[in-house]
Amino acid sequence: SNPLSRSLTDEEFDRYSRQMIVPGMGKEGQLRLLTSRVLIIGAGGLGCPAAQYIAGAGIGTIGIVDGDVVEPSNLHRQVGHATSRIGTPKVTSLITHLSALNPLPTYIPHPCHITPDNAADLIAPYDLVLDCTDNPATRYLISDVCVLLRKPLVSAASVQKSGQLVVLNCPATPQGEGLPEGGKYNAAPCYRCCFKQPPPAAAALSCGEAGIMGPVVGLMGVAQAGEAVKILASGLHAIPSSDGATGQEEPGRERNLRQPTLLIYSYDLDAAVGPYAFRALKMAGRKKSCFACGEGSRARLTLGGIKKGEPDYVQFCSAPTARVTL
Amino acid sequence: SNPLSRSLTDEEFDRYSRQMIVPGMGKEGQLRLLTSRVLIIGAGGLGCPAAQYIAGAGIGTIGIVDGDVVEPSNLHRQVGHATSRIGTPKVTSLITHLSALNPLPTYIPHPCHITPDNAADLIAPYDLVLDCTDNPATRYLISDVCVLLRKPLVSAASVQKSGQLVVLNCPATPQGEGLPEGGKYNAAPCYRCCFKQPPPAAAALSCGEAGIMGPVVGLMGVAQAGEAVKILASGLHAIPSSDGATGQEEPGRERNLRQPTLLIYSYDLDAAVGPYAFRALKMAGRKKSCFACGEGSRARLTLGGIKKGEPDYVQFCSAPTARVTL
Amino acid sequence: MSLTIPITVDFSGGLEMLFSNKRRHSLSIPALFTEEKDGKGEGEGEGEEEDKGKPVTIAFLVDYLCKNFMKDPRSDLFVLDGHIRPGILVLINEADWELEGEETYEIQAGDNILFVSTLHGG
Amino acid sequence: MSLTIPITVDFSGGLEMLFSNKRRHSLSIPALFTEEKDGKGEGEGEGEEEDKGKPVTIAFLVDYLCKNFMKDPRSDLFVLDGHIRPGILVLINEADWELEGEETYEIQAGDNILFVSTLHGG
Ligand SMILES: [Zn+2]
Ligand SMILES: [Zn+2]
Repeated sequence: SNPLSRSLTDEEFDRYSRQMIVPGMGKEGQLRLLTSRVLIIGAGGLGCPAAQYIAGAGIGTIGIVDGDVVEPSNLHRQVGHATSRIGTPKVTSLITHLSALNPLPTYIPHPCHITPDNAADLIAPYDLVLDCTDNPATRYLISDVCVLLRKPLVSAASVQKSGQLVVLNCPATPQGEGLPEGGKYNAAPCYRCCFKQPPPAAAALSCGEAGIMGPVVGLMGVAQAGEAVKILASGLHAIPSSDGATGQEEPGRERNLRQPTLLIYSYDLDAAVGPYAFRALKMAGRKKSCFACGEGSRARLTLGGIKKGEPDYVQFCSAPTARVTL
Repeated sequence: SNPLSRSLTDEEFDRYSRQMIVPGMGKEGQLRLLTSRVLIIGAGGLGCPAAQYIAGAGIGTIGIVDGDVVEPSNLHRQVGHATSRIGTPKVTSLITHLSALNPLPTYIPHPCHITPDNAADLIAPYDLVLDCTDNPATRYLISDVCVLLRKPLVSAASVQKSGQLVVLNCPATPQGEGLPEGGKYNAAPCYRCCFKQPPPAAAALSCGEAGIMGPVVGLMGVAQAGEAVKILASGLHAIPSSDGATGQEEPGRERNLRQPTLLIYSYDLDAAVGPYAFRALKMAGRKKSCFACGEGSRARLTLGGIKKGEPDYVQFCSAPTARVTL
Repeated sequence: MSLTIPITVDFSGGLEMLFSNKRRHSLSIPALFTEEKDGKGEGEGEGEEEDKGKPVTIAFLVDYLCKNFMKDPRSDLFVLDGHIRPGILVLINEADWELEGEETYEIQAGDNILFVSTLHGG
Repeated sequence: MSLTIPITVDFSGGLEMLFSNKRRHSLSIPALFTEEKDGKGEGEGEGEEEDKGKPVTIAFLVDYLCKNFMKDPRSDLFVLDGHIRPGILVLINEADWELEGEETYEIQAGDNILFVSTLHGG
């Protein structure tokens, strides 16, 4: 039977009623969330707040990937952990918190780092991926696998007093298809379409080295959950099909997902929130020249190749600064 | 001795190092947070995420006011509570969560509703107030008392798919002073300066009646914590004095707090984040005509008067819709 | 053909539900108001405008929106006694209308007028 | 006096630290470039421009910013081998520069050019 036509239990109704009465959600939106599977990669400053709202909203299956353990320096921003859980795996620590908030979803711990070897197996069972990781190599890997497995990707990042967020690969058109014609973008971009090359290693600041304000990364994480919830509740990730079977009207009142918005947040310690704190930047769509999803990409990027070490993500992201002018 | 010249303990250093290395924070910013006292009024959809980041950042004393108990319908968005704490006071439930995250701050439970009778006593011991409440009458009361006690106020609100945030009364010029001259605004506005009149009762939607998306109210709560942290860490609330004793250069790279920005967030279920999701609106400064802080306000608004029921906040906010055209 | 000016009108904080659930409306509104006689083509002298009507103000726009775009019977959620109801902020080009003269502000081509219902939930 | 055009240049994602820790710079840049002879006053015909220089492009602006506004010795965090370094997005009036012709885009008066360092932390 259609999982979207079942009744809600009393417990579900009690818990989700305040979001079900929001115009546009309804029982149908709630049932879509209850039958969705989301993978959160990274249980840190982005992953903790994102997971709280993903779990609160009632997403049915929530996988969490992280290979680290909780450290004292995490706790000013990683609000799903606790002092008593210092030294324990972040994945189990976060699931402890989420289960206490909402015991109804199925939580799947993946207490490991995502690698070229395990990425496809980790991502395949899910409907949507949140990239909450902390380094360029992993971000390119996740995007490539999401392109190949056709998963929408909500990507965010944050360092010091800045944050960024973009919804990628949504809807997830097959690799190499939907390339732009006559200036018209026919498919949504992937991470590589927007961010063709990583920064030189010396310019890629991590939160550990460069620091991070808790509310900045927290805001980006909550915003990620917000984008994931609307995609899943409204079916924005559904690919319109010509036979109408999975078909939904192409959404996008303000901005077509085929040319998404990059949201940037700038937090000034020396001024209150002002006119340029949030900016919305128009990105292009899928690019013909994209290594992962562009012309000829099927020949150079495959799941088998990634497993065998092609491309080499670490090398791609470790280009030194060409010259130092100091 | 000057509390801003002490050393940090090893435990504090371990916990706060990642935010202390952010440019502009440093040890001085951290010590300012450690010696600050923040009152969070409302332990619901705004108060929970705000409190997580206020506590994580190491604010020294954190008071929480709420007279309600945890209910199942809170838990999709009130991420500082837990299913096992349904039926217990929200204040103690939230402090349980915060203490587990960071045991170092002093948490002060105020398990009551804020009323004209207790408002001044509740607010007086704190340096800054977060309005995380859910009804117009309480919002006007809190603002009036903050004007009289000269406390900066970070106010946010959220219903359904919309959120709003504004920093008020910062710096907190005495009532009736700093009125505009020749088109120039000399003092920051209060809540009444920005929102002169409440909506008719029928138009004031509550989250219970109208619904609320968790990530929307969550994002506003985190943003509130962000504004509070920057005000306290950078001393944006310090009033420049002519003798230079408390003096700091007037801050505000982009926007002077004397004419603050109202941030509005619009969340569309049927579109990804777009160019108008966040808007920053220029508000005016303190108004001559303001009931609470304008010309002649000292005669009509006093702490003693509020205690005695003047003005009547409930009546002020219960004007019926004048005519119904249905 | 009347002289019109192009503006955008935005609704936020729930008000969009009263206007076809659409947050942004790109409109051409009359450049002048009062008696609706034949308008003038572009390029005519300004000296004649006083005879033909007054520049349109926010007050006019509010009435115009109610008559032409309000798709909801609950007009009292937008207008009370001929004025914007209490609890709605009006922003002219992203600035509080109090900075611009409130209801008497004369609308210019290209203006963005935003109506926001103030929120109180949490 | 050379002909100049007013633009705003913004830095974000940490790049502002290389430019006096200032996020927004309101600049007047030369309207034309190549050999720096005497400029022309306003109002001269367009036909002569080819002789006097070419319209300024993003490539010119990047060089100009490095020479005039870079207060930090780490210029390689902004420019590598004469081009914007990998990992920096360039936005022309809030749109990805790829939509506008990248380095060859001819800057117009009033343009806003935003340089954003892409972030990878979390
Ligand atoms: Zn691509
Ligand atoms: Zn006031």
